[in-house]
Amino acid sequence: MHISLAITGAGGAGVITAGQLLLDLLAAHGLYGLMRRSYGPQIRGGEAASLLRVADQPVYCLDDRFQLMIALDWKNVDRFVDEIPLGAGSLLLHEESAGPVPPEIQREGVRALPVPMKALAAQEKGGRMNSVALGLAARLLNLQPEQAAALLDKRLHRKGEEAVRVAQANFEAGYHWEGLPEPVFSATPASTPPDWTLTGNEGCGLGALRAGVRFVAAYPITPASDMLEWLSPRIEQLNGALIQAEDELASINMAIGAAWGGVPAMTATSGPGLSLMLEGIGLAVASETPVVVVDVMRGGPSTGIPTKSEQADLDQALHGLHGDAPHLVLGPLDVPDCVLTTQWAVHLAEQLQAPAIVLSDQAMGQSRMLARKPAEIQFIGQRKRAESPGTDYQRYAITADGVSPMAIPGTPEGMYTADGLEHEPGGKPSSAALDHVMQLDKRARKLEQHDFGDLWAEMAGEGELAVLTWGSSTGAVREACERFCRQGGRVRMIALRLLLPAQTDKLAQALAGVDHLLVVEQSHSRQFDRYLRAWHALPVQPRVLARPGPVPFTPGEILTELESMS
Amino acid sequence: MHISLAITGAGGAGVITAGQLLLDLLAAHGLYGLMRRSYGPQIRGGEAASLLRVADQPVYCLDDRFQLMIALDWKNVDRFVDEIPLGAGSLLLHEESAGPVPPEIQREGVRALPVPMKALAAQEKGGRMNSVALGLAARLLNLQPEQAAALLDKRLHRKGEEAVRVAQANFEAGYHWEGLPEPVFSATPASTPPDWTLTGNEGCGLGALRAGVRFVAAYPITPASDMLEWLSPRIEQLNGALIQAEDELASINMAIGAAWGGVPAMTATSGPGLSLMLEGIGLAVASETPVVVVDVMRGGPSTGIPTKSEQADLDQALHGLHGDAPHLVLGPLDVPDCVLTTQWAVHLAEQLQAPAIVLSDQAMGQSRMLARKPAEIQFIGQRKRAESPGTDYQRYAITADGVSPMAIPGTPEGMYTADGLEHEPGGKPSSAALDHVMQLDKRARKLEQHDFGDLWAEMAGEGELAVLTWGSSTGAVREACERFCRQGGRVRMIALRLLLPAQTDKLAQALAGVDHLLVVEQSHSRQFDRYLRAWHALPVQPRVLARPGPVPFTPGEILTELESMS
Amino acid sequence: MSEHSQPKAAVKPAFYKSGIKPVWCPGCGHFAVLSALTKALAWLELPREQTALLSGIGCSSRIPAYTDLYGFHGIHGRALALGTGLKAARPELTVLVAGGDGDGLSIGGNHFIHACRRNMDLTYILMDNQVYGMTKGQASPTTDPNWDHSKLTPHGTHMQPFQPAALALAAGASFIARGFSGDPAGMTRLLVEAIQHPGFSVVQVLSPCPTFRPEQKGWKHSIHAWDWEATDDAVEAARRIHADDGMHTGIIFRAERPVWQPVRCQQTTVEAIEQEFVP
Amino acid sequence: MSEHSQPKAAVKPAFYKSGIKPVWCPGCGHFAVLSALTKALAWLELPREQTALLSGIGCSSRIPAYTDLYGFHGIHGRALALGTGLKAARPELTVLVAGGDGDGLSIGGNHFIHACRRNMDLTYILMDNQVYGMTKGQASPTTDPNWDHSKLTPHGTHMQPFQPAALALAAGASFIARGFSGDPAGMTRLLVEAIQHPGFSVVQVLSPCPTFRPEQKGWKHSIHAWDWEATDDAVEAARRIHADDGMHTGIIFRAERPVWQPVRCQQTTVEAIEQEFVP
Ligand SMILES: Cc1ncc(C[n+]2csc(CCOP(=O)(O)OP(=O)(O)O)c2C)c(N)n1
Ligand SMILES: Cc1ncc(C[n+]2csc(CCOP(=O)(O)OP(=O)(O)O)c2C)c(N)n1
Ligand code: SF4
Ligand code: SF4
Ligand SMILES: [Mg+2]
Ligand SMILES: [Mg+2]
Repeated sequence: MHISLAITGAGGAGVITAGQLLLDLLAAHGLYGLMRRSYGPQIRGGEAASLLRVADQPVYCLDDRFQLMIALDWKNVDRFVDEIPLGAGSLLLHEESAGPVPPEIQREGVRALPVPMKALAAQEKGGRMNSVALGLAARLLNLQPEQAAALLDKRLHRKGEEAVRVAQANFEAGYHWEGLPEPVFSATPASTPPDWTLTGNEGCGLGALRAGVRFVAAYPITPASDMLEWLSPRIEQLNGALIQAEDELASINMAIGAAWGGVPAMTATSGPGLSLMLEGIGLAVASETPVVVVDVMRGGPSTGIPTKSEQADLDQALHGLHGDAPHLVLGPLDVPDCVLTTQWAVHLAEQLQAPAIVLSDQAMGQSRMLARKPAEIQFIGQRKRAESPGTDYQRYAITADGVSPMAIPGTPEGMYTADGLEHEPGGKPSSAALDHVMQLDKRARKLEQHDFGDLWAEMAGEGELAVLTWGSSTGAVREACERFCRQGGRVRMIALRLLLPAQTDKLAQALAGVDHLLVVEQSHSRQFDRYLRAWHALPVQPRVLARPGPVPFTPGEILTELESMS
Repeated sequence: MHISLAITGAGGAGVITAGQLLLDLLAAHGLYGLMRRSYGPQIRGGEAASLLRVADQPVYCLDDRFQLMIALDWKNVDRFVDEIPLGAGSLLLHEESAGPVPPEIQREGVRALPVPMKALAAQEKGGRMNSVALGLAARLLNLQPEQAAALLDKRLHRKGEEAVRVAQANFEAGYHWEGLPEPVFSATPASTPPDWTLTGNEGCGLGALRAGVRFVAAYPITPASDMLEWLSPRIEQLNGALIQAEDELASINMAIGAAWGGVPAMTATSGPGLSLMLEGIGLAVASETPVVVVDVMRGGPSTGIPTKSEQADLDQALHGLHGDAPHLVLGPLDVPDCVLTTQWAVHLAEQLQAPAIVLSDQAMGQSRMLARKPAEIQFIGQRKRAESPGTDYQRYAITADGVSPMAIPGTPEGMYTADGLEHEPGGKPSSAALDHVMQLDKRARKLEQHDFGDLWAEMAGEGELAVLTWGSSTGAVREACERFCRQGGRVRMIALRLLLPAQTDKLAQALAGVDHLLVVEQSHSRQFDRYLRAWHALPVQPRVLARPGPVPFTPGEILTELESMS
Repeated sequence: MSEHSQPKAAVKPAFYKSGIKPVWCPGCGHFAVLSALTKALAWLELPREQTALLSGIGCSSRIPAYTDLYGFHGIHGRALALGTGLKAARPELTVLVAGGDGDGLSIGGNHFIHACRRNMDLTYILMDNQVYGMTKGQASPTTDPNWDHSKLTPHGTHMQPFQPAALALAAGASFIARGFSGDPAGMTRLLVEAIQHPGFSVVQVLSPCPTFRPEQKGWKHSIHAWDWEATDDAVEAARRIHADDGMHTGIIFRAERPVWQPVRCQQTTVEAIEQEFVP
Repeated sequence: MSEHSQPKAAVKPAFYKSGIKPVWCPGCGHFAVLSALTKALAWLELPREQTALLSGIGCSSRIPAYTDLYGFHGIHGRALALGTGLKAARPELTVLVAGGDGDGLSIGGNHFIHACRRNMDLTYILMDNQVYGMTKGQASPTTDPNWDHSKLTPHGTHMQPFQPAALALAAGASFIARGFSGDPAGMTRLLVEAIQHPGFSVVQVLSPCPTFRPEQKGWKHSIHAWDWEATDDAVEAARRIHADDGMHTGIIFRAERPVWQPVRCQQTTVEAIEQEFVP
């Protein structure tokens, strides 16, 4: 049971607020939901859209079609055509006074219904169309108006009583507008209703805090800034600190400085910033300093499309460092998984004294989801420390597991100099071939030999047909596989959470017996496919469904691929 | 006919000068030679070694063993043990007063011969051991003392007559020292003697000038600085300019600014600098500005081993950019090939309006070779310009070959704004999915569809056994294959000069029928092997001979692999 | 110099504008900078194709596409490096560089001081709104230490803001001025003088961001022109900048300093250079 | 303050030295900086394990390994960022940062000015030899415009050198001094005062590079101490720096300015924060 709807409007029309309120309202009804925000390039006043999906169970992706669209105006609405596919039977409510439905929007079989939203809003002084739209949506989704009244009171409280009253009246006007057809959805609360609402960016922030990150240095960049803005006021109350650095070169080096000082540290950025951090990440590799970099990917290359999503920084995260520089690369699979994956990344970085790059993206980072609270996992950064080093202490000692106890400044007798130059076990610079090989070996070994357990991938289903994916494409793949199974098909889904070190054997085992393989990724140059070829041994030549952003994959198109392959 | 010798000594002992003079002397005898320099970490006064190979035909790599070593002292000589393998029959001349041969150096069957070099030098006031060593070497290589006298006069001229006389007398004292055994080499001039002497760094510089580069911006870094120092006084006399920038971020952006202004432009750096340039290179991709970046690789990761060689920036050069960012990656195969490959890179960058990364390394860049003059090739940067753009000019027009005519500032009516943001054909920023895909397609297409002719690889030999390599490992591979064939073996050698865009079909064709494949590369994490897997379809699972720097591959060890595989 | 604000009849400012509609918010100060710039270009009658405008990333840095010049919208913080390369390679072009306080003084701070030191004949327009507009309102290096409206620095930055003029002076710029987007005529005059000045000219333009710094609407009341002439004495300039409240407009410093441009000549050929390789 | 140059009996400077032999050339000024630093540490009796010394890349930046402190030899130009992160995370440590004129003012120029502005309690030792030693002798931002011994700039740079003190002052540093490695006692005094100063202290040390700038051996004749006390007046400091020949030693500027350190407290728990996610 699910339905998709979009609310669009010019800047200032408040469609994002309406969407968020609708999500709150769903939660109050024990329903699940996902809301993706879509913007134009303007900083303020540009057109915007709330893209929502409502269901009686968790939803991780948008659907193939939208059953309902509410257009507050037609301002640049063509920009959203790609992102809001309407189809036969879709209902399109549009502001009466804004003129006829533009041809780009009109589709075969779409039921267009002009609504006097402006006039309804104007019944109240200071009334706003977005509250009317919320009322229309609530009615069509069969939601309780009383819940809405309470919610508006809660959310608009700080704007004053009058504002609340006007919004409630506008809502009612929409809700009770007599021109509305029958509801298009009937709300049955989920048996285990959502108990959390979060965005992926908040999820990464929380995961970091859960794992013990108490230092963040970063430079603002879309779409990572809101993770930082979420973290800043919170981390400082946990006795931590967030520094707004002068640039990303400073950010990563500040984080390394803090981490070297013993405090689990993180930075967050997007592609252009990651590019600037690579030299610093290499220093973390060579000096064996744990640090976590969250890259909330956006459209590339270069400045690209800052407000839109893509999975095309994979190449860089995997292979962007100069020299032989083993490190960790992880990717959360959906909004709530941002918590787990980031927490795990911090944990691993600390344990393995290596940098970890976490690849989130705009679609995940800036989507809000109603979800179950992510399980508490006991991943607290536990660095192997040299507590009482002694005079023969060797910071880069060659150990069996490759991890060498680290003396934290303040530890008596542990003084040593961390170095990005190649060094012998004591840390003294060395250009001898043997020292080089020993250190290269140990830095590779500590990652390769570590047992990463079961978290390396999410797996479901069985059969000789398999789908491999990663990151935010997982949502659509997961749903496609579910549909395929409901149709009687058999398919294995494997979504990689840990990309480096590559879990070659585990993946080979997971793919044993597979004779048809589909790879799904959101990049133009097939980066994930190339990663699989380079680091893994696939049993068969895969079919590759690769597409750049910003339009997300839908379950339907993946289902079509699956059908055609079986 | 070839021989290898090393001259080692503490700082100031002048072993590099001695090696260079010896190379000059070889040239005067119509012989070929290669000289690799090896240093310790000190800026001045550290130990050093001249590693030479002498032959009657061009030599591109050092040999398996050194037949002769002249040690002026034992200062830190253990640092060179790895790099100067002695063996049975090797002759070791060492300064008498420096004490016995240290155990690290002594090998089974090495003939050690103490020589009073210091005393011989002291026969002249201001005498120097390195001239004595040169005399010893000349005698043992059967070179003419008269030629040496003339050469010393030429090279030391500016130091005054007395200096020349002293050096000549020291040389004679060494040459005629009665304790010397029979010569170990007999010098027969090559039928086509060398007519050039150059280093790889000079070669890259020259290749750039040949191709029309008239702007360079760079920041000093070992081992690229001497390329820049070679270029600076020369480019300015060609009406060009070299700017020492404040850092590598500035270097790459200055080069892009100049190139956008219509002047073919370049920068040169090493790993840490390349890391800092990646964001800029991405801008060149998105704005379609040609620019060439030469990376003279050194030991990594991070600051690594600045004075030593490695082939481990391959990953970064191939995949270090964020987003989908198609670009060119090339690697010269040996010292003289630096001229051709850099020239070609500039040519391609200009023709395809894309950035090109040229991967040289310390071993190639700082080795001096006696060679034949590299052929003149008519690769002069020819950019497709919009000469008379007209009012409907579209800078990023979608064309069949993906290349859009570029209006250079100064061209009337051609005004447009270059952009790193995604854009529509006119250059106006756009976040529409269609514009994004069209521009991503065109930028990929212009590289993929270009016909790169035969230069993409050097190939030799035939058979079902093949060796695949790239860059400076080619020298040793080439010689190993030659030896293998002389032994009656059959082997195909393929050394890739063009790495991106990957010439997948051509390589598949070159490997048709191969049933055993050896991959040779100087990196710890098998970067080249992974590149081959990711971008190519190899007919068989290769055996991989991968080793980090700084010790170079020798023909013998590759030969052993070949033998074991056939 | 007041005639500068009036373009000559021959060329109209609109001649320098492209048809592209700015993404800027209503009331953004950057509109006035664009308009003053085109007026200055018209006054100087600069040929469009001989003029280049390069920028970084930020709301301000969007300006090149709104002009009909050769434009380059580069990457964040590197506009001055782009401009330096262009000017070095093509000295005959008029090269203008523009960007915001974040672009120029935060991520781009190093290129800023080095451009001042190099003193090439470039004009740098620093569109200062004391905030990162494009990324939705974080503090910049010129932001008041107590401004606490950014979620990233919820208590304010507690750091002394940079005075761009002081940095430029210490780093060696030879022309330093401050304008206000609310005074288009004055700004046009400054831009004309800056472009005419041989050497590196810094024009800091106070350009309000009504979206994230609505209080900057008050700037129009606190702005005042300096009542003295530009000085060429660095110590005197330092004194004035120090005593200043950051709200004075006019030319602060103007000096004749050697203008840097790479030495070059046509004295050899590649063939002649190749002779050096003969052993 | 002359007693500063004599360490107290309790701790010997050698206590702060590691056994590692420097890679420096004979006669390099950096030896004296190392020695003065260890003297200053001994005078202050700083616990070794509570003191960190971070650096970038260059001959000068090799200094951490030669001390017996917690050291970090980072990457070129980013030492101040490393130090800032460490100090923010571990405020109780004494954090020293060292590097060369290339490291600190060329590639690291942005972090330098931002560290000055931030005014954390850090001490920055700028070992200035007016050349890139490690890469074998190129001009740095403090090199005389006419020095033409670098092959990279064979006619000299023709650019005005930065005055580190002027930049530091304009950017907001609260303690600015200049020392000379040929005057170890004076340098030790300066370092003691710099470390004691609360806030960002910049100590520019003129530290000759006999290998690439042999003429700097003459510095010992041109060096002279300032005959005035440190000022806390920025304009007066600017005047003095401007009138200076770059060869005066002593404390140039010392002022009380708010020392920045991130605001923090232990007021909540992760569990409490998680409550916010309940819809
Ligand atoms: C490397 C990099 N880091 C961060 C960003 C994100 N970013 C874009 S514009 C901007 C700041 C813009 O502020 P300013 O230069 O003052 O311009 P304004 O928008 O205020 O006019 C930032 C941080 C980016 N584009 N690239
Ligand atoms: C990113 C990067 N670029 C360039 C270099 C090469 N490099 C090493 S040290 C140095 C300059 C050192 O000069 P300075 O800081 O003045 O120190 P000095 O050697 O003179 O003491 C340079 C350019 C590098 N290591 N990393
Ligand atoms: S956010 Fe501010 S600076 Fe950006 S366009 Fe809007 S008003 Fe202008
Ligand atoms: S090169 Fe100069 S700075 Fe470097 S160690 Fe030698 S003398 Fe010192
Ligand atoms: Mg701004
Ligand atoms: Mg220096």
